[in-house]
Amino acid sequence: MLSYIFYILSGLTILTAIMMIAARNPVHSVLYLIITFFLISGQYLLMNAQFLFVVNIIVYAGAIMVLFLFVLMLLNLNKETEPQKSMKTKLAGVISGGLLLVNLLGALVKSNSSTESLPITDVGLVKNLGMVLFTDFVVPFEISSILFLAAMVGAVLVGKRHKGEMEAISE
Amino acid sequence: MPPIDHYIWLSSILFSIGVIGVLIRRNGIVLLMCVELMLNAVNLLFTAFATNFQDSAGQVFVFFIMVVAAAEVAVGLAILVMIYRNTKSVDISLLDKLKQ
Amino acid sequence: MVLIIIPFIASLLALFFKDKLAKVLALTASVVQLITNFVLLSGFDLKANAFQYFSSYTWFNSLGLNFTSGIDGIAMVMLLLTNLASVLIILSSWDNNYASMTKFLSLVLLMQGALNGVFLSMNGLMFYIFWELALLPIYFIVGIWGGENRIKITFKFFIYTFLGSLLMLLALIFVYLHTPGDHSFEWDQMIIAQMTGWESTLVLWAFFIAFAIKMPIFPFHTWQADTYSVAPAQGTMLLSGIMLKMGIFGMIRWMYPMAKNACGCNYNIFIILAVIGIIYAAIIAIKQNDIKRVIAWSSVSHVGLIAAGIMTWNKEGLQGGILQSFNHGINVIGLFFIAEIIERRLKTRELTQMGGLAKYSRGFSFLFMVIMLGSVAVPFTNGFTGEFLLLNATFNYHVILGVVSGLTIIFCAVYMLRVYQLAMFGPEKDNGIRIGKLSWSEFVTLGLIVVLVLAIGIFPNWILNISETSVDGLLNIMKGGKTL
Amino acid sequence: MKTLVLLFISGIFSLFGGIFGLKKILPLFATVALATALGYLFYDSNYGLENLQNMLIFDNYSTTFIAIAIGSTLLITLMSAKGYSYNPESIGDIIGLMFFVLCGVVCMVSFNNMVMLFLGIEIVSIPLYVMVGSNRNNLRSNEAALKYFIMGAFATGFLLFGMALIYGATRSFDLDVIRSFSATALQTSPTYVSIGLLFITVAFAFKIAAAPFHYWSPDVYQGSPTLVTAFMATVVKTAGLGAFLKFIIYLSPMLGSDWYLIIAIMSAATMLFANIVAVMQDDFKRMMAYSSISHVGYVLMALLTVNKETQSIVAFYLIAYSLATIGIFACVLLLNPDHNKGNGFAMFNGLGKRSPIIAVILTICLLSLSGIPPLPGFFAKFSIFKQAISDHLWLVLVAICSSAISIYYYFRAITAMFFNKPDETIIAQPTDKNIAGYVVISITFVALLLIGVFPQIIGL
Amino acid sequence: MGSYIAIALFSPLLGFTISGLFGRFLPKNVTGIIASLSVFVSFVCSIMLFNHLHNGGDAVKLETFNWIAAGNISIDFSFLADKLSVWMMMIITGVGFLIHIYSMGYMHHDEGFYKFFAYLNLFIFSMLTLVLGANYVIMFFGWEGVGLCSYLLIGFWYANKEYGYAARKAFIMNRIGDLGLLLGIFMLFNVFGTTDYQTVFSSAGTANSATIELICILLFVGAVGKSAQIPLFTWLPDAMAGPTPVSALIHAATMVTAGIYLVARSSVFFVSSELASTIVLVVGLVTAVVAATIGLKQNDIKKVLAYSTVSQLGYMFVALGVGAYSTALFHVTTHAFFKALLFLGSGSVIHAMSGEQDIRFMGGLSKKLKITHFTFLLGTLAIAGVPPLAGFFSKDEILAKAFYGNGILVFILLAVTSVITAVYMFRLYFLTFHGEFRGTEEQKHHLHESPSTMTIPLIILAILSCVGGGLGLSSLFSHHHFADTFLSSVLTNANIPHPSHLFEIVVLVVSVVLLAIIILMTRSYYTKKQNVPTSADEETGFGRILSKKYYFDEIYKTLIQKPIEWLSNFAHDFIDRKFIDGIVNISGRGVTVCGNYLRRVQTGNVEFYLLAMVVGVIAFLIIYQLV
Repeated sequence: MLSYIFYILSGLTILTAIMMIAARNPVHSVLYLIITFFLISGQYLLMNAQFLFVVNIIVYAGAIMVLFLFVLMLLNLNKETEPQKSMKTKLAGVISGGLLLVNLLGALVKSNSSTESLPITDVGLVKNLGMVLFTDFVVPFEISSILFLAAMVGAVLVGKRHKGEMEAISE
Repeated sequence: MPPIDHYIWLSSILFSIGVIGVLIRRNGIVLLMCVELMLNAVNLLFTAFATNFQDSAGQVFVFFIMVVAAAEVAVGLAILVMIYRNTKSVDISLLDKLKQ
Repeated sequence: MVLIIIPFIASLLALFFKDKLAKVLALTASVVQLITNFVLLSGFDLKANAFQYFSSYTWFNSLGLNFTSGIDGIAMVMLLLTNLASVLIILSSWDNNYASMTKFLSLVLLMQGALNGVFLSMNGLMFYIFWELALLPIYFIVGIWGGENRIKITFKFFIYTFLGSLLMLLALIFVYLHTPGDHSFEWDQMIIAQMTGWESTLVLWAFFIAFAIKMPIFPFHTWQADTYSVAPAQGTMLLSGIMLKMGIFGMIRWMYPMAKNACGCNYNIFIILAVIGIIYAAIIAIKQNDIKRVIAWSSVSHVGLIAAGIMTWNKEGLQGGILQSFNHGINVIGLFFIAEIIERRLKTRELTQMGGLAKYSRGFSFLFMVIMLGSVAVPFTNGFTGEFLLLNATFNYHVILGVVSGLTIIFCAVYMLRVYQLAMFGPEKDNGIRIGKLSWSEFVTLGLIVVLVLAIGIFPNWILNISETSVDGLLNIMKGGKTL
Repeated sequence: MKTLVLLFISGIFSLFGGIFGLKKILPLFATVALATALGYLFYDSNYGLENLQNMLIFDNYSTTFIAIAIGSTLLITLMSAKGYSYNPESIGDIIGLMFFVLCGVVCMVSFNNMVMLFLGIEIVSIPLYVMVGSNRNNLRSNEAALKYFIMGAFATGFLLFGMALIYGATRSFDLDVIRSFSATALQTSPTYVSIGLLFITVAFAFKIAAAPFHYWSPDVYQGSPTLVTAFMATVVKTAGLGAFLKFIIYLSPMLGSDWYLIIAIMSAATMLFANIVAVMQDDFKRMMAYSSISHVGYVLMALLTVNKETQSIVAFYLIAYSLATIGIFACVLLLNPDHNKGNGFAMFNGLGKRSPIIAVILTICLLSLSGIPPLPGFFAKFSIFKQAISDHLWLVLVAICSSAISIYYYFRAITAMFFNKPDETIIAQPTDKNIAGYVVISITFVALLLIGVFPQIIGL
Repeated sequence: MGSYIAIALFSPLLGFTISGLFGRFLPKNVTGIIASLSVFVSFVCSIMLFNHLHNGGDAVKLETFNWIAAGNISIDFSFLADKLSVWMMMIITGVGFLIHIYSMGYMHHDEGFYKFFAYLNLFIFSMLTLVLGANYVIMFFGWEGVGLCSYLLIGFWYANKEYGYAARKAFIMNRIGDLGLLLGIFMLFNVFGTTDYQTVFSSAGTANSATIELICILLFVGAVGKSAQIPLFTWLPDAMAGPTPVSALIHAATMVTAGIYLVARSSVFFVSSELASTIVLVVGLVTAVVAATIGLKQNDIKKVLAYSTVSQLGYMFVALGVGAYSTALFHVTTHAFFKALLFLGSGSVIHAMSGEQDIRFMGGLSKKLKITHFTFLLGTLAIAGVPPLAGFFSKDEILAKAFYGNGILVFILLAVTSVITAVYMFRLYFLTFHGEFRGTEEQKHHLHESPSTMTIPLIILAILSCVGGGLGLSSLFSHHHFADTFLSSVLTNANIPHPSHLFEIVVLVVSVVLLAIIILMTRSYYTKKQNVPTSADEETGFGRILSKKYYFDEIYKTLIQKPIEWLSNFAHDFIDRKFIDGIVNISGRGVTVCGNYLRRVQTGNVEFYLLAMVVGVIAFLIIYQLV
């Protein structure tokens, strides 16, 4: 039963992912990606990774994607006619990606894979994850604060307007 | 529940789609989105392994990936905005001033 | 040790002086150096088959790099040449007024130090370091004070020789890895490295190419004529007088003992290349119009003979090669200085622009004549002594090779006499420029060279005795290897 | 750990300093802070191991690399007094970011867990994206930032995929566990591990700019402000190589011959490609980018043989390389402080006459990079050759050829300095007295000569 | 006695040093006298040595020091005065001294006076080294030394380009021969381990004959170069560019006979080498004939004499070839007398004619130059072989030896050559001294007899040419052949039967008759009928070939000189520049071209970078799966 849900979800995920990269309008891409993320969240739920399910929806589908959408709108890029790459480049891209996939799958399938289905566990519950995060992984957790601080400062540094720029734009 | 292999397949496919997206799109923002898709594929894989091993560490890692992704997106979008302000475009194909 | 340090210090000091003082300082330093060398020679036991004045200091242990120095007879001859030639070269620059003369002299002294280091080294890595170090000053000397087209030519020269050096480095490391026990770069350890014939052959070729480029042996010579002709006179003298001997020395000291297990058949190839070079360069020299180019090609030819001689692996050849290295150094410095003297006055090196120079400078024409004859290897001059031994060795090695390389004495006469004739003889040119009197530095330099040319021509044993015991020792080492 | 904290606090202080108008003294402060950190590091290292929950392990190894990174940063900061003229407002932010990068470096070279590796890489990368683009008005800087960012993010994807696969095979992120797991893991799921390793290698290769993942590097080096270029070329390379080497040392039981083959190919390709392309560059900074790529190729050679000496060889190489590179960039900065004159080779024309001190020091640095004895660059290269020659003769031959090629472009600058006449139109003249800059180049000069003549003083 | 050798050697060397270094500060006469005296001292020494040997003394050896020692090679700088050396010494110093005296007059107006004497002294020194050297290497010292002096003296008037070329040609052709000699010496080292005459000759029997043949041939190559035999003879006529005393001393009396000396010195080897001896014979014969015929059509007074020299040297080689070594040396001696005389005479003529050398513009000089005329006539008669002058005896002896030693053909050819010699000599004589004066008026006024410094040597040499035959009177006249007896102990002559008296008489009569006819014919042709030879370009038929010297120079030019020059240019411009350097440059350029190509890979386009990255990953994946 759960397997069927998995396959349906998988099919939809792949489909929306493809739609995402194929859509001409960036806004459509964003929307497809949001759907993809929701579907992936479904996968998390399926694996009983509740914490991740929630975080994924909040952080990714919610915060990050909204940010994307916001920037797109801000920059007025929601046009239908985004300049497209030439067919040749696209083909090269698709072929490369396809080859990557084939190679990857080829390599991974060779392994003596188990056909056992995934166990149902409750490691993904918030309580369990919290335990691990604040005991074993407290060092990286703390250190990621540096990352955030740096990202914040960086975003401000790059993003804020300043005098010279104003002049450049007014010209 | 499907076996772990299928999860690997799924995330490989998603990863590859992300890669293809990076390769065929010109819009910087969309490119960033494709990278996010790749990261999500990885997240999925981690979660699947974590579930398979009944080990929370994998899921914690996913958490960190999300953290990093958020930070990255913040910086990335800031850079894109900066570029846009200077060139009125986020088309990466136009960025070829640095070459010899 | 002292031999290396004096020029380095002097080189540094020279930077802080004004031109005139720097000249005095440089000359003093080089003379002191020469005297030191003679002092060493006087304390040198000619009969002992050992490295004397041996000293060893740890330098960079983990790499096997030690500051190990020692002098045997062969090195002693080379050191004498280096220090003698340095005096001559610095003296010859007395009348030059290059821009930033101090730097120039400083580089020359630096070069002298490095060259001494090359000849003193008993550690493979140290040898390589000094070898490379010697390359730098000359690069700058040629590049900064050189003539037309210098940039391209120095580039080529540098890259060419550098590639050769890297091959040598490779060979040194390779030998190092085969030294017994805890690997070592010390010479005495390296010569007993255990290698199969095939490995030895590899090492041999790597060394050969490195040294062949330096000397240069056909067909690795193409950097040479250009570099010689574009370099300032003192640069050319350094290059041809001393630097080239590094290759010869390298062959004798490093290449042979290290690669003694290599098949002797390789030497046939080397000798054939050397002999081709003799004739090839000589033929080319016949039609050159630039006086420095003629000398450059003659140098290729002569060095080919030296190489052929020392690669025959008999005592006559080795002794002849060492002797002739010394002689060639002296002669070629003289010749290039003569070219420089002519150029100073005539502002040209084209033979077609010269003529009738003999008329106004008898002293000069006499000195030129003797040095030229030394190069042509007329008996009573030093050139003959070396060529006699070398040709004999080559002839004994293989009759045809001997005959072919013997042609050099004909060709050499052809092109050297052509130079002399076109420059000194014939009607005067109408340009009103005369050689006139030589300045004292020019006269002393050439005079010293002429004295040496004649002295060694008559008493070659003086030098042969220095290196004899060491050559015997070397031949003994070689006997340990496969038959050649 | 204390170093990490010290760096982090210094970073935050810099941020506040920037806000509260202490911009003038910030470089000085940074210098002092770094010096303290460095001093403390040496002082602290005597106390031996420090293990943070198996996440970070500070030992001799990490101390060495952290010291190199902090030392390099110290020199870069020292010369930076005039270096931020392109964006004087954000000086606090930039210096703060630099400290954060150093934090990342600390994580990278002392990681004992893949989470830390990942976080370290990201902490290094994300501020760098910003630093590269910190010259906001300069389109080149912008472009460099975007390129670096996109490719960096892309590479992160591969890194994570690789980590996921490793995790899938070994069930752990802890390197000790992974290592002990290797034997059985290799039997059950060999391809997970090898593909995973491959992907992580690719990510590392991207970070250290090894062919064929080096493409970003020339563009980014060229476009970045000179200070940042110097920073990337030294500190970030040190971090990347340090982490990579640690990774290899830890996982060497898992690494099959195929993996080494790939590294060898990568090394050869890097050396050849970088050196050959560098020959044709007209922009000096771009050339330096290729030069630094080529040096990565040499270091990769050292990584092929993991034994007790590898660490010191790589460290020595990095010291030699960093010193020379910083010296060169310091000279460039002295010559062209405003970034407005272009960085063509023409700026060196006749430098030997105009400013002999800079010319001589620059020459020494270039000579060291090209591996001319007796400068540290030679000993560094030499020890790598010595190590690699017995197993990978062909690679050493390639290295030798590429070394010879490298002479061409290093000496092009030397030639321009000493042999060419000054070009009247594009004279780059050290305009004002930048004492700090001269101090830096003097330090590099003295250090290079000292290490060259007495290589043992480094004590590796 | 060794000190005599030292003095004999040292004295000209001292003379050279004095006149070379201080000559320009000394008055000309002083320089000349010092130089001449130094040779005279040597001459006295050689007389002492001669006396010593003649009285049955042993060969004198002077050991000085070890010149070079390396491995198997050890060469002493030592000298040996045996009978052969002393014989040569006498000629060298004797004739040399006379020529020094003569030069004082001849060169009096030349600004390079002191230099000239320095060179002459150096030459004497080298020549003495050559003949006195106790081993082949020391001989080689002298051998090259005389070549060098010859070069210096031919190019003495260096301002003239042609003279310079002539000098160079001489040196280089000599060097070709020297190479042969040098190789021969190496062979000797190889076989005997030494080149000391005494050791080598005493162990000559131990070597195998093929080796000896080869050594002989190589030595002979050296002799060919020095003694101007075919094919290396063309330098000698050109060498007439030097001042006339030089031609007399070097290119007639002494240096060119070094080749004879060398072969004679190695007679031990040559006697046992059939092939080598035959080669010597043939080369000598051909040279004798060819040079004589060329002499018929030359118009330059010195060139005629030069070809005559070549021809006479050919004669000597014939003698050597048949194994009559002492006969050859006998001819060397007489030839030295009369050829020196002729050259000096011609010098006197040239002196009088203010440098004119073309006999077409002379004539009738007998009236003004009495002494010169008379002595020259004697010389001509001597060389033509008029009995009882010196030339007759030596030539007659060669003819006889050839007849008995080698048969009729050689004899006939030699006889014909002898006739031709007489023809061109008398042609020269009559054109120069008889008939009408054909030069310019100015020259006519200027004609005068030379100073006594020049005429006295002429007279002395004339006397010697007359009585020189006494050194080797044929058996018809005397039973005591001085040269033969004196030299036979050092030369290994082949066993050739003594000529019968009948043969001698026939030769004597025939030659007298023939010579008389020749004299009359040439006299009537050139003096009575006033025929003047045309210039070379106007000649036709065989005459043209002769006056163009069988086109030897042209052949050498096309066959050797041009190809080498072409090769030189080709090697430099093509092989070196294009090919070898081309390869070097291509590998250099290859890098830049690759660089240029690869540089384009770096497009600056980030899409491409991304693609390349993925391709890299794929490539590694594939490698992974393949390995």
